[in-house]
Amino acid sequence: MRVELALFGAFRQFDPGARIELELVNDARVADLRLAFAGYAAAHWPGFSPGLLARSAFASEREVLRESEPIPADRRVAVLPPVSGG
Amino acid sequence: MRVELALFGAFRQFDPGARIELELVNDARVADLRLAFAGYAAAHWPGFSPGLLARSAFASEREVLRESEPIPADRRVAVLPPVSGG
Amino acid sequence: MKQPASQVAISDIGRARLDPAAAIEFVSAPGFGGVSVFVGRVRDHNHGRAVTGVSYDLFDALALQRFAEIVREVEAEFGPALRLYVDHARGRLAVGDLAVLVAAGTPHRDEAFRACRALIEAVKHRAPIWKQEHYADGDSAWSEGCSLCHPDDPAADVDRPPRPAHTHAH
Amino acid sequence: MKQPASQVAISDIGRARLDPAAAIEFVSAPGFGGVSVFVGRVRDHNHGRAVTGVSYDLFDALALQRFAEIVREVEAEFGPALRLYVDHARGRLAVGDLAVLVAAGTPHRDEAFRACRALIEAVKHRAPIWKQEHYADGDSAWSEGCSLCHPDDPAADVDRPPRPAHTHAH
Repeated sequence: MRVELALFGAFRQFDPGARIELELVNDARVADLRLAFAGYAAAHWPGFSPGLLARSAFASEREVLRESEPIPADRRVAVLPPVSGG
Repeated sequence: MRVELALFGAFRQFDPGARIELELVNDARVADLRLAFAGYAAAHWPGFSPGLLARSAFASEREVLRESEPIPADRRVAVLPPVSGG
Repeated sequence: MKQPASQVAISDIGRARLDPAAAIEFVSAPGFGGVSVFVGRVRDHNHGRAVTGVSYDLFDALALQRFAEIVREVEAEFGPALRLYVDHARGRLAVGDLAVLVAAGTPHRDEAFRACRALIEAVKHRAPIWKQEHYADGDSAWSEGCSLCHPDDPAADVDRPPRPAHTHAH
Repeated sequence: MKQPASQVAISDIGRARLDPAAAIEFVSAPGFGGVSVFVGRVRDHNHGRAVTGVSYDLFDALALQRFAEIVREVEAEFGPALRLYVDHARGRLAVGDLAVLVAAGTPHRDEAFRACRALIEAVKHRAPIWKQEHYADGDSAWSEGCSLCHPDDPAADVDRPPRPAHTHAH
């Protein structure tokens, strides 16, 4: 399945549209998305830091997802680096 | 000496001008003023509560006075019931 | 700093209103990221009685002295990167009117919150200000409060207040 | 209550400014004597570097969800006599601009301060908001912050953050 991944914060600098698409197996979980994203970033983004991804969460529009959860039905996920509001 | 005593808070209700004068001995201290005021209030103010005076402080325009302090040189003192600002 | 780092005032309710926006502006500075503000308003009830208004009486000269003292103490604890603002209303206020306004600006928020809290606690407990509540039934009463007597002063009765000190909500 | 007891918002800096007076008005009620407000502003420096502005990025839908969650938690702790307000700016802010505004109104001041503090801590640590600082030398950098990963989630590296969690001043 094709997952649309929205990029926020420090991830924005790697992609002008702040949005990438990744192909995953049909029963993929969040942990699979994390691996696929790490591979994509390593292949496409010079200067990408795996440390940032390790501290980043994946979320739907409603909640932060656990690694073991399936990809949401609408296949739209956001990757959220550590937050710094306020 | 003649001391002018300004009344605040709950003491205001006993005197329309919120100001009384008391005659004290020339080397009077704050403790003497307290006694004289207690006598004045008992004599003139029906419904006056000695308990309120016991919790009240005497002060100049610059500071709260201790019982052992002399009356300030300008002979103007204020009696301050417990405070309730804010 | 180019301008005074604190401002203290008494506002006669007949002539001026307490202004939170002015307080925030005053305590702000380019290096300050946090502003904490406290606003005290007249409530419509107290101890189960319907309140229609409150009259505040102040011993102005001493109150301004005390505000300045309190500001110096808070500056000593949280400064020097700190701006403070204190304003208290005088006169007869209606329900909802602003009775007191304090603010603290600092580089970071923890100091702002703590300095603001220290300000309002000191103003409430140590400034010569008295509150007379007016009730819906036409009655009125001066609130009980905190004695200003020096705690170690033997002639005053501050060791035996009618209720435990500072456990009353005021 | 007749109207909602809380309001959460994201304000696009190009269209609207955060408004402390509106926050104070919103959290006020006739039975409430205390309002605590916190304003976060853009500072002119951070970690020793001169800052000319900050861009805030938000994941809007989730941020509003989180604000609402946070409000419910604070209501559960300090309510039901409580009104809350949260507003965060989005876009490029200049030094001195208001980045975040939270307020809590309650009958008494202790709950107001504590609820306001709980609000801002949660918004800073748990809402999907990112800050990019722009420096006087033309450089810019995204701030390091708090991981949103579930702390018990094995795949994420939250047990080994690059610095001790929450000891950094942000």
